[in-house]
Amino acid sequence: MDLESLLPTLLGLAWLLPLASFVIILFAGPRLGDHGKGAAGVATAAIVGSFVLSLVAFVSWVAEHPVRAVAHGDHGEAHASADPAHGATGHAPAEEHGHGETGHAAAPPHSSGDWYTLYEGGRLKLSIGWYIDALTVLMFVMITFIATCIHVYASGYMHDELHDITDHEVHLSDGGHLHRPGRFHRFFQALSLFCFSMLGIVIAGNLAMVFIFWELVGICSWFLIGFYYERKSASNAANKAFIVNRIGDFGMLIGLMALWGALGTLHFADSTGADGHVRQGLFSQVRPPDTGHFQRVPDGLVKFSAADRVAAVLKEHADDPRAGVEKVEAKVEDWRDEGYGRWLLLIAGLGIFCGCVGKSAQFPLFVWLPDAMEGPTPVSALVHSATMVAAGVYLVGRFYPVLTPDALLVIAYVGAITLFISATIALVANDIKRVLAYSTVSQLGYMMLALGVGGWLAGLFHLVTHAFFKSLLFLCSGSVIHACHTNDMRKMGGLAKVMPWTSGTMLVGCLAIIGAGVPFLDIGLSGYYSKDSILAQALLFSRENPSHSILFYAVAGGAMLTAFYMFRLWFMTFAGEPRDHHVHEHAHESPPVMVYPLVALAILAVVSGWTLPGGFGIANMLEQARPAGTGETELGRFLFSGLVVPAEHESHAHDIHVTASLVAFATAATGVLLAAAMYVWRVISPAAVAAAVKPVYTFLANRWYFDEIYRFLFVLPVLGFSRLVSGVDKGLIDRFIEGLAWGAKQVAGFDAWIDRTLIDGLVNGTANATWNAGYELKKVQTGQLRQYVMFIALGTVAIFVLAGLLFRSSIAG
Amino acid sequence: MMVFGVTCACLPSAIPLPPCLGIVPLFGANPFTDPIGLIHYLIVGAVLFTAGVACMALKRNALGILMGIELVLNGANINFVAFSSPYLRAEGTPTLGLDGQVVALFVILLAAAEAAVALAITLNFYNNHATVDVDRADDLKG
Amino acid sequence: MADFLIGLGLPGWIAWSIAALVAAVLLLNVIAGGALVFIWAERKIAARIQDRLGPTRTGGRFGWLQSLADGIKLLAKEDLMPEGADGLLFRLAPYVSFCASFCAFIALPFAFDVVGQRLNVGVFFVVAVLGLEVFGVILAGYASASKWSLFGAMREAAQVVSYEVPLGMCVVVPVMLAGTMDLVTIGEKQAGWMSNWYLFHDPFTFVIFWVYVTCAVASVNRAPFDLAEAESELVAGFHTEYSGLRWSFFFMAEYGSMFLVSALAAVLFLGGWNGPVPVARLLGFSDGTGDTAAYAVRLLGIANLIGKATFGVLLMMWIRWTLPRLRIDQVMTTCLKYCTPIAAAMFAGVMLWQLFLPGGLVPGWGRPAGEIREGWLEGPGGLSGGIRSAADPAAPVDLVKRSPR
Amino acid sequence: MTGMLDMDISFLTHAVGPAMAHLSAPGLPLAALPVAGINWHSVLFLLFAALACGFAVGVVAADNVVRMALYLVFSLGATAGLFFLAGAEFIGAMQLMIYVGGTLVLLVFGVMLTAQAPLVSIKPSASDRTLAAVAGASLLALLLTASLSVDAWLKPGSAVVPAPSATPLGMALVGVRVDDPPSASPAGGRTGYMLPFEIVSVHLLVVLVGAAYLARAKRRRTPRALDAVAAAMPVDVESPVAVGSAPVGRTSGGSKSALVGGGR
Repeated sequence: MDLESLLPTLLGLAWLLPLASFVIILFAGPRLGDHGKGAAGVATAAIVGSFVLSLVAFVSWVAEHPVRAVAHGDHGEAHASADPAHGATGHAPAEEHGHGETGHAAAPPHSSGDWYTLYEGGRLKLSIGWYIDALTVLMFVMITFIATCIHVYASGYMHDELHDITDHEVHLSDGGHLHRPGRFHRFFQALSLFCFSMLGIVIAGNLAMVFIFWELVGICSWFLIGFYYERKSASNAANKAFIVNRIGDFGMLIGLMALWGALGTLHFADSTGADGHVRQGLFSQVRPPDTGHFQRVPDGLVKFSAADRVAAVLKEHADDPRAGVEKVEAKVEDWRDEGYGRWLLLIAGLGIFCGCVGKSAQFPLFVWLPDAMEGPTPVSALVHSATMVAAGVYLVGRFYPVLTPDALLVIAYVGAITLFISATIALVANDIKRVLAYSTVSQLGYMMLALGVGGWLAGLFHLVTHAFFKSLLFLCSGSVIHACHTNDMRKMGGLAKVMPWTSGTMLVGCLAIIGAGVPFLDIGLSGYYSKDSILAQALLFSRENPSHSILFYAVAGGAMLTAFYMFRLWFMTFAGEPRDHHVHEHAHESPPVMVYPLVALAILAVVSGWTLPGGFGIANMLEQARPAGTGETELGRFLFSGLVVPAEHESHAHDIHVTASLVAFATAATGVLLAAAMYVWRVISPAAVAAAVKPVYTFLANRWYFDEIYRFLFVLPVLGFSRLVSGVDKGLIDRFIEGLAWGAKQVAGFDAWIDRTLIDGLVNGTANATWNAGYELKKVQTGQLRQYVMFIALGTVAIFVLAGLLFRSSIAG
Repeated sequence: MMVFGVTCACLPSAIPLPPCLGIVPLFGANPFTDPIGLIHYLIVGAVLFTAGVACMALKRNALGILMGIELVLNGANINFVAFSSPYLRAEGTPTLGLDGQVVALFVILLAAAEAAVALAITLNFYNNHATVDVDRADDLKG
Repeated sequence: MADFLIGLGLPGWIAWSIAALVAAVLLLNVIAGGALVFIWAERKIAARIQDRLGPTRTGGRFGWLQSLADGIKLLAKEDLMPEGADGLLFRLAPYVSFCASFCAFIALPFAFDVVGQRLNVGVFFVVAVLGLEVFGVILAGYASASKWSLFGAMREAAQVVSYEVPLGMCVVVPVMLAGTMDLVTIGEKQAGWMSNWYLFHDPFTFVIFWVYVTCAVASVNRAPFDLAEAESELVAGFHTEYSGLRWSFFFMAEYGSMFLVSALAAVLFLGGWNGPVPVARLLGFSDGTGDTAAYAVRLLGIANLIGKATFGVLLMMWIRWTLPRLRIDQVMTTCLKYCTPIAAAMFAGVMLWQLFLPGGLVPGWGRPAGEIREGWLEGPGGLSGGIRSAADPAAPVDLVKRSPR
Repeated sequence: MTGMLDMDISFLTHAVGPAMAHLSAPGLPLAALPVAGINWHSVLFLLFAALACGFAVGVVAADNVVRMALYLVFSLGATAGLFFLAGAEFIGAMQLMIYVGGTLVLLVFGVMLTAQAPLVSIKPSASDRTLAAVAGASLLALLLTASLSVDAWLKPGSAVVPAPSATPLGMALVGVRVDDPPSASPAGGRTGYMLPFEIVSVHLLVVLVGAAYLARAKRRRTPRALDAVAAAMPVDVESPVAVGSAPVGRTSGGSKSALVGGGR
């Protein structure tokens, strides 16, 4: 059993371990140790286990597919670095150079298959399966490592929850604070579930499975944000996050349905059924290997949108359906040229991107992330910096081959907008976690922009590095908060002396995020390398498409802003005089269990960007996973006809590379100096600047009024409409029904009256009449025998007299 | 007039005689010599019957009523016998023949039976109520 | 009698009425004379039975005028009426009683055709009239306003009424034998030798004769059955309050009915006016021929009848002074439990006898009793054809066919 | 007042007339009698009719129960006479024997037993009298007008009195209609009376048993009932005729006669 076939099992196990821990904590949570203390142990053990498994998988993958330097520098041609990969069930990519430029013809080495088939009907197949390539392995290692650090950190951070807590932020109606028992085990229960679902997204073999875990992740973020659900703000934030994500998922569903309906499959890779029938995955349908992975509208989409033509043809051949089908197949090529199916492909791409917008907090749907800071800090660190928000970028990266150039441009612009907005808001934010949240949003904007401008490697590389230093920053802020018991930076200051480890690691984080490095020697922290590649790709793109050069300037400006607010944060927190003495005395260095993860992450934040002399580095490993056919320059032929999506390797050209790093260095330096001037040397007083650009300051302070806008655009109309509807309901329908009821009552009343007077009257009347008559007649019976005789006599006389009178004639005769 | 004289005499003067009985001429001058016809018997029968009914209607004594019944029955018997005897009719007119007499016979027999039972009842009534005053026996009134 | 008078030129209806009067007076004397003789006889027999002499001084050797003396005494006595008595009824009672017994003599044949009125329903008439005597008794008892007399009357009435039933049954037997209720016919049927008397017709009739005697004694309130006058308890019974002439009427009524009952027995069972030996027939007289012979035969018949009747009366007197008095329940028992059943049985016996032995035990010994039947039985057409067609109902229906002598 | 006596005489005349004629010739038609002479049949009829009606009215008029009983006896006796005059001799005898001799005796018994002092004569009120009179008069009027209105009945009778015989009646009772043989009458003769005769006999038996049972001697439940009644009797009772010493226990106003029961 060679290592290759072990991959799915290894990663499968790594994926399921957190689920096991979740189930254990769910059922035996409170009983694990006193007050559930053991839950942390179980969860940490599980995540460490899956981290080890991921490392084993990583080593086996590297052994299988040695990572060699990719033409990092100038030479333009790509050389097939991947020797023929044969996945356990993968198919040997036929290597042939079809298409014009030397596209990277060979499909990336990957392994895919299904563990369990939920449903198989006709072409449709729903199954739990995997799609493992270099990216998956790397993501597994990254996620499990960070999760481990956070589990360790959290077991220290959350010890308050071990015993009864009086929650000061919850004000009961009687004025007191909420007293509640601790919920230590529940935190780790939700955390384990989250890790399980995050790993599920990464390992998923088809979009349906991705969607399932997509939702699961949403639920876990809801649990974790709403951990202190008694606090009004926490529960609102949780709901807000979940709802906004759901809005994004709405778009994603549309995309899914488009793909599912037209192509009939959601699997990424091809799979051979039991009967040997090869079922084409999404990638091979959109970029058929036989045409050199050149992106075209797949047959399914064409036939789907040209349904009327298909019907016409079939009708013609009603008598011979088989002939009809062949005719249709023949006609597909013509229909594709006529442009059938292009819109559908675009919609599918953008649909899936909507999901990512929601999940990764891009431009319209980023409002939930800053509020998500209500959750405990470890949550913010893991979920809302490294993993969940990265899922969106990962999905765009995974789904990259299907995205058309037009879609990519849209993605780029969305990224740019997000980048700019969140950076500006971060400038004026005073809550330490809010600043970090906005920085996360802007960094995600960077990644989206990178992917949008064709920088597949740049975007994903920045994803990985950002994960490390952003989680580091969050954990540092967590320990600061833990020490100062407040989030407000204005109360902090001069904590460096009190918390050396935290301030040091935080400084490393800050340097990493601003991309500190020596331009020419090409030496710097991880941020430098990833941010630099993004800048390069953006520069190349703006050169290729001058009309879209705004994207490059956005990136540059963003970099400068990032540098400024990061160091503003650092200086306000650690440098200068302590603003609040009370906080200052109270501050103390965090316990070791919290500091060790910080150090670990700091190391990684520095190291992750480097590429070892043998070519082993994250960048090169990612290159192995580049989807087939995406290495070349693509030309937009649909909406934006003049669009050119430059191949990424061109961005490695020396001139672009150098200019990009110079620009990066300059912007970073200016940002830092500006921050120092304002907060360390106090040359410029931030208050004065704020006063000077008062309207802009308040505009930014209110977070671009996005919350108000959304409230105004969506919440109020809905509330208004619902109030209208309830009004209508109350006023109209209720009134109508009450009217009906009243009418019925009146009718019933009248009916009852009739019944009483008329019918009862009649009946009783006759009864009484009969009784009275009987009573009167009774008197005739006097009991006197003599009178009876008298009556008899008189009776006979009367009868005879009558007879005599009446029948006079007959008697006389 | 003699015949009716008799009937008039019999009726207590208190009872006003209906004037309609002006049928005297029908009977010829001397009833003594003329043969008796059916009508005479009918009249006697009627008188007896009426006396019977009057007695039943008048007497408060149970036995008086029984006597009234006897009179009524006899009135009927006279009519039966009268209609059955060939001598009271003109020659050859069809009569009841023996039937009348047989019926009269049965009436007499059954009257005996009836009287027996009636007296038994009366005696019982007397023993229970110590009186035969019929008016007192009005328990069965309405 | 009437023809004789008509012959004298009297108008028909006067003749009829005179004849009727004569007959009535004759019968009245029979009763009165009888009463006298029997009163005296009673006194003498009672004395003789009680071993004493009886009246001897009044009127001659054997005190035969004693009854005359009694009569004069009674006439002289004041007719009292008790204070609470019901005047009308009190006075009327004796006469009702006397009329009843006297009325019965109408139908009694003393000799062939010597009878007050030959009634077709003679026997029935006599029994009916006997029934009327009860009224007299009841009225007397009731009218004399005394508890004892009322009791006496009640007892006597009950006794007479109840004994009427067996009496009627006994009487029916000779009627059945004779086939008719006409006493004269019955008498005729027993003409001839003594053996022809119904008494000896068959054993049943013999037994029924004695039942008849018992009932007769009871219905006349004599001897063992004379509860009404039981001295020890009810003084003189219903006629306690009576005195004088009224009492004598009661007395005459009693003796009259005794004589009547005995005479009836004689006619029905002992051949009436036919002596034990058919002397007239033997001497060649036939009652239908000349007047004087008819008279002689009739006189013999009358003598025969009166002799038998007297014997009956004397028998009763004899019984009276020998048998003790019965209690009222014993009286009733003998009536209902003995007389009636025996009478019924004998009646059935006689009927069967007639059916099986019409000619009598020894054919030809006696004249067959059943040969005389009304005409309609043997007439043409069997049972039903005898009667002349009803077409002319006026034609007299001669229902009685003279039997060949 | 010798009603009974008259009755007897009637038989004599009745018997004398036809009987004498009978002696000479069977069934002398009365019509043949000399017209000038008194028609005894009519005379007797008038006598008996007068007696019957008179005593019938007497019964109605009398208040004293005993008197009523007596008048009834005489009235029914007269009726028996009428039957004899109408030629129904057997019926007349039966009337005398059963009706007068039996039923009325029974009735008189009833009178005797119940006619204690207070109950003897209960005078009906004047209103009752008038009411009865009215009813009687109207009934009488009705009957008379009805009977007079039929001409056939008005014709005088043929007054032929054949020697009546009870045999046809006896035969009829046994079921053989000798008087109206089937061959003669158009309607095929009249039926005999066998069945009714038997039924009546059974009926009489049943009545006998019933009456005996009804009148069985029961222990007197209310010994002193009479006193209570006596006390409570309505006032309108005529001065009570001290009829014998009623078992009321009052000192008997009874016989003062010293007549000792006759030596008989």
